[in-house]
Amino acid sequence: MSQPFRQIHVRFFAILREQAGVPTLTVESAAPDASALYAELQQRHPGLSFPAHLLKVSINERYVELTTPLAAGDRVVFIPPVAGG
Amino acid sequence: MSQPFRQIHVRFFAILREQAGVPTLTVESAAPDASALYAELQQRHPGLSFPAHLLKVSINERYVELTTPLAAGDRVVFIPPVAGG
Amino acid sequence: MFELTAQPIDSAALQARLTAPEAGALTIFEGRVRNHHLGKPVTKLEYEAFDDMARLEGEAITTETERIYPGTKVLCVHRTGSLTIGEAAVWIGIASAHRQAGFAACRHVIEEIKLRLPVWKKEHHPDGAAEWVNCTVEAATLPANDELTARQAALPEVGAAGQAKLAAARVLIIGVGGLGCPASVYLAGAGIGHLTLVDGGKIERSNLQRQILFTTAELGAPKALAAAARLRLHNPSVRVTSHEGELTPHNARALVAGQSVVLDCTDNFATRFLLHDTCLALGVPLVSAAVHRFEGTLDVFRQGHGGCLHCHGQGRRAADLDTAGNCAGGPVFGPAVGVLGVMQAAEALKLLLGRERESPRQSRLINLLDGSQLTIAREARPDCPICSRLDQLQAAKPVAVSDTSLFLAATGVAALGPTAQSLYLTEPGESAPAGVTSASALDLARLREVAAAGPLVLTCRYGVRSAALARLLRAEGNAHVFALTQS
Amino acid sequence: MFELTAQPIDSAALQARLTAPEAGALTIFEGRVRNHHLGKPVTKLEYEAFDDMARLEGEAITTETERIYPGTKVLCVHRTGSLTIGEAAVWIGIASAHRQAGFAACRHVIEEIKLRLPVWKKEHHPDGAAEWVNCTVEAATLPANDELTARQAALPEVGAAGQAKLAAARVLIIGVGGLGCPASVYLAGAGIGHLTLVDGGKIERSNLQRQILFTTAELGAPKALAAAARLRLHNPSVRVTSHEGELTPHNARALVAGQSVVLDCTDNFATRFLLHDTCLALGVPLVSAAVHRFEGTLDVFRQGHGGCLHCHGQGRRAADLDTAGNCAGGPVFGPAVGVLGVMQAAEALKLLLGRERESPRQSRLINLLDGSQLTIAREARPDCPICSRLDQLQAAKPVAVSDTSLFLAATGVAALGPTAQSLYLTEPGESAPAGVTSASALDLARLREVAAAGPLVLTCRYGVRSAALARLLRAEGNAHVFALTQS
Repeated sequence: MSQPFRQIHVRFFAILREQAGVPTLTVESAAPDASALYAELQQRHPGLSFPAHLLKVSINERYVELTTPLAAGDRVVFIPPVAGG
Repeated sequence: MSQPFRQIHVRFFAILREQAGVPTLTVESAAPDASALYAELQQRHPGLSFPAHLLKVSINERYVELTTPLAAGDRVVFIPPVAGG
Repeated sequence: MFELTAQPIDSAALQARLTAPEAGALTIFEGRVRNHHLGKPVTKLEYEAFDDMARLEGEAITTETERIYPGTKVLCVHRTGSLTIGEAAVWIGIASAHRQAGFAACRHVIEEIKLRLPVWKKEHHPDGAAEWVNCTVEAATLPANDELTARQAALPEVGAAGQAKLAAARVLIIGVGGLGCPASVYLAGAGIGHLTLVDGGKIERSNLQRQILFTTAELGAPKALAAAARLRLHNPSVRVTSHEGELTPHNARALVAGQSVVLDCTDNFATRFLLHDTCLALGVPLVSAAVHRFEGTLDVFRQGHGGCLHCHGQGRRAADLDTAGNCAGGPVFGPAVGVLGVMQAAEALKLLLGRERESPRQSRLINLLDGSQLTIAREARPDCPICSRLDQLQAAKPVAVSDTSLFLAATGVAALGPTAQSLYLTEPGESAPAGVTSASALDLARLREVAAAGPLVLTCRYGVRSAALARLLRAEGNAHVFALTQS
Repeated sequence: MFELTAQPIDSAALQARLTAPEAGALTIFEGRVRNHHLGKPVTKLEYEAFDDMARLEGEAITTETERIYPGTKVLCVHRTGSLTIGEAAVWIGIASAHRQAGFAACRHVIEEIKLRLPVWKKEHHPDGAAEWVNCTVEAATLPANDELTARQAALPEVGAAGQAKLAAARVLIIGVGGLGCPASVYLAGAGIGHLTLVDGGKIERSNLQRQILFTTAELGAPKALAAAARLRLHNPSVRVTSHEGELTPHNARALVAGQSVVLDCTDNFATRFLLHDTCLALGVPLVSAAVHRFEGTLDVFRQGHGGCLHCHGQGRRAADLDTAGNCAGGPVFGPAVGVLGVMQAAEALKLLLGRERESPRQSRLINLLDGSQLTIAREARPDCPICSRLDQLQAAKPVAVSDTSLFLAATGVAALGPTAQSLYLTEPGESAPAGVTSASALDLARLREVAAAGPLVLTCRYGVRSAALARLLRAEGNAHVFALTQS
């Protein structure tokens, strides 16, 4: 069940941006879901050490599961623990 | 156990003032406690119809029981249900 | 309404926007930058937001709050950028007719903001060091073995392994009323990973007698939503999903699939039958309770473990039962639903911990008036038209009807047929509910006559007399006399 | 700080006075004049204050609030005179390090103001009529048959007469923990007239597993106070008094006297014995529960109705029991305290409704792990040193000691004496609690030896083995072997 490669837009905030060294990037990825995508990104950006199990994820500005399937053109944001207020 | 007559200063607020027709009065009373005093006052001021069981009472600016004994010179206030705020 | 701003927050201007002649209460919360955090001095804070999503999520929070607390008007502003000590980072204002809803709504907004708003803060210390709060400072202090559940995890029957099972579990609760309120709060306290609450109702004043998650501040709010908010405040590490609507043949399979345990906290037979059959088909354990006045029944149904709901008292149709024996809207003793609801939580926890042993094979009848508990074996009938033919049930397609009795008929239940009669038995001086055909429990001659004429269903106030008379009439050769029970 | 003013309230100026670099939260409540009240249009309000006393009382409220919520700074201003629609009548501001204390303190101030501040308001209507609010308007609308309790009052066993009995009742609850939380919320829902909560503890995170009245927002708050606030919100027509402190020999009689029913929701024997003896002496019915892990006991003690706490297992001393069998701080299954607490509410309601029948003569043992309930007759012993000599108990003066066992000794309990031995029975693989002398339950030879040597008290994890072995050893002629139970 290998996925075709498609463009995914990734954005980082806060500690993730500092660890990745970039605020945004567009990747060609066959990752089926956000969880797999984060693992891929950690390969490319070894500084990205924030533990995956503490992350939430949004796709197209909605909180979703880490296992929600990705589609071409999705805007994905990995969300470290928030601190509003 | 009859009490001597002594001066008691009485003050009314809100609906009690309107029913009694006066804001303050000083009475010579042998009433042993505030409960008996209120009954006496109802004799003198028939307009004072507010039911005793809904009242609280303060003596010398402290909330007390209706059965707290009265002493000469006490400042007694009958307090209808309050509505601060 | 929610706003994100890079400008200093002007409290007076915001307050002026909330002025309304019908509002008797204005409740305001301001979160300010303070000069210390977790014991360290702080010189300034930088707030970074995921703008687009923060606006969407903030608006979702304020809109949801106005729905949970009817009559409130909510305004919330969150600051971004660099803030010095004493500056406001977040401002929440609630205009409401009464103070109760104002306080509750204000607290709801700030708790949800803290949990959901994609905003991060970077803390600067006097030595020039800086760190992302919540990413490092507070994440590091997130309790792995949460103190909240420590007294439960200390039970040898639970332990760290059991606690991990609970944290990984998903529990579905159908109905957040007299049973669902106590059941869900004890499950939240136990540290269940994910609770899903399903209820289409709104909070009424007459609910407060026994629905302990709610207060006068939430009157009119959707039950599922208000309950979820309270449970999150009770144990923030539990994920709570609310579904504002009823269980229907359309959504039943989707809701039940993937759950570790399901709780039946409903008050009508149509939903009860639908839920039972769906759980049976999908192999998800079901903890079912029902209460009539001072009495309740408790059952754990599991595929292959003891009898199912249809093994005994066969041929019952939800529509008939709901006419004759449904207690929705009727008199009820608060502690009776309370005890049964807490017991449902206990049974769910036992199932998740692998500690249920014999409970699936028994019905428990609990009477809060005389303090008795009766345990009745619930063996599987080898010829049960439902659980002995699971393949049929599993193959059944969800049907587009709201009457579950049709759903059941479609899956193979032998209905009693149109000639069946239903009688409510009364004792001297007792009257039957309106619209129900009744007979004196003492008039055995008439009962024998009716039973001889065809299928007969008996019911009564506590279900004891009807069961006894049905047994008697069957023993006399009337094979088709049944007594209704509530589970 | 509290102020009374005839000038318009300037919110911005007041907020500025609360600015502090260490305060991370500012919580504000403003009560404003609205254009309607109880369905009638309002044109203006006149506030009249008993100035001297209002200042004293207001200052008392703000000072008390700062004591209850350490680290809060409280400012409250109340307006007097004639106010138009939209004007602020009361302003409360709380500066605090954390939001939880801010919300709790703010709500506490406004509730106390409403209850205690000698201020009256006169409402003016468009037709020129005016009336004193609370003196006439609200006093007259106090619901006689409140919709909140309608589903309970509809029970034939309750009815309007029963509901009136509940509204006239006073219930004292000692301990607002795992038992007191569910017990009190079902009593509030049932419409008890006056609840008094006694607890000297503060809310800890590990309480939330089972103490369902509290949330993470109240961590650190005094339990009695936080529970009272929640119950008032749940049913505002119930009067709730909180007593932040423990039951002691000094205050026991004053607290128990005049109560209709008392609930023992404590977690230690010293308090349990003191409460039992005080209730017995004063003739007030006591509903007592105790929980150990998955199991609990439920007892209703009434002067002259069945056995008292001392009729069986005589000579037990609270100090010994608290060493050997006290479960305070130990592992506990949340639903176990939940079920027992709700059952206490049920028994209290039955007592108040005259429906208790046989329950006073029985102990109920409820096991949430195996789902069993055991009922044990609790007959009065004619030679009981306590309940057969009530005159002594009634004549006993409260003593100035904190150790209840001394109090009990002073009122005539025959203590076992200094030679008594205490043994905790263990099964293979099980270890005894630290500091307790233990013996293997299987080592009958050793147990016989110890029993022969003098008085012996046995205890064990669930109390079953110790009871069985005590019976056995007594049957063998060792008259002074006793088993400890928790009630």
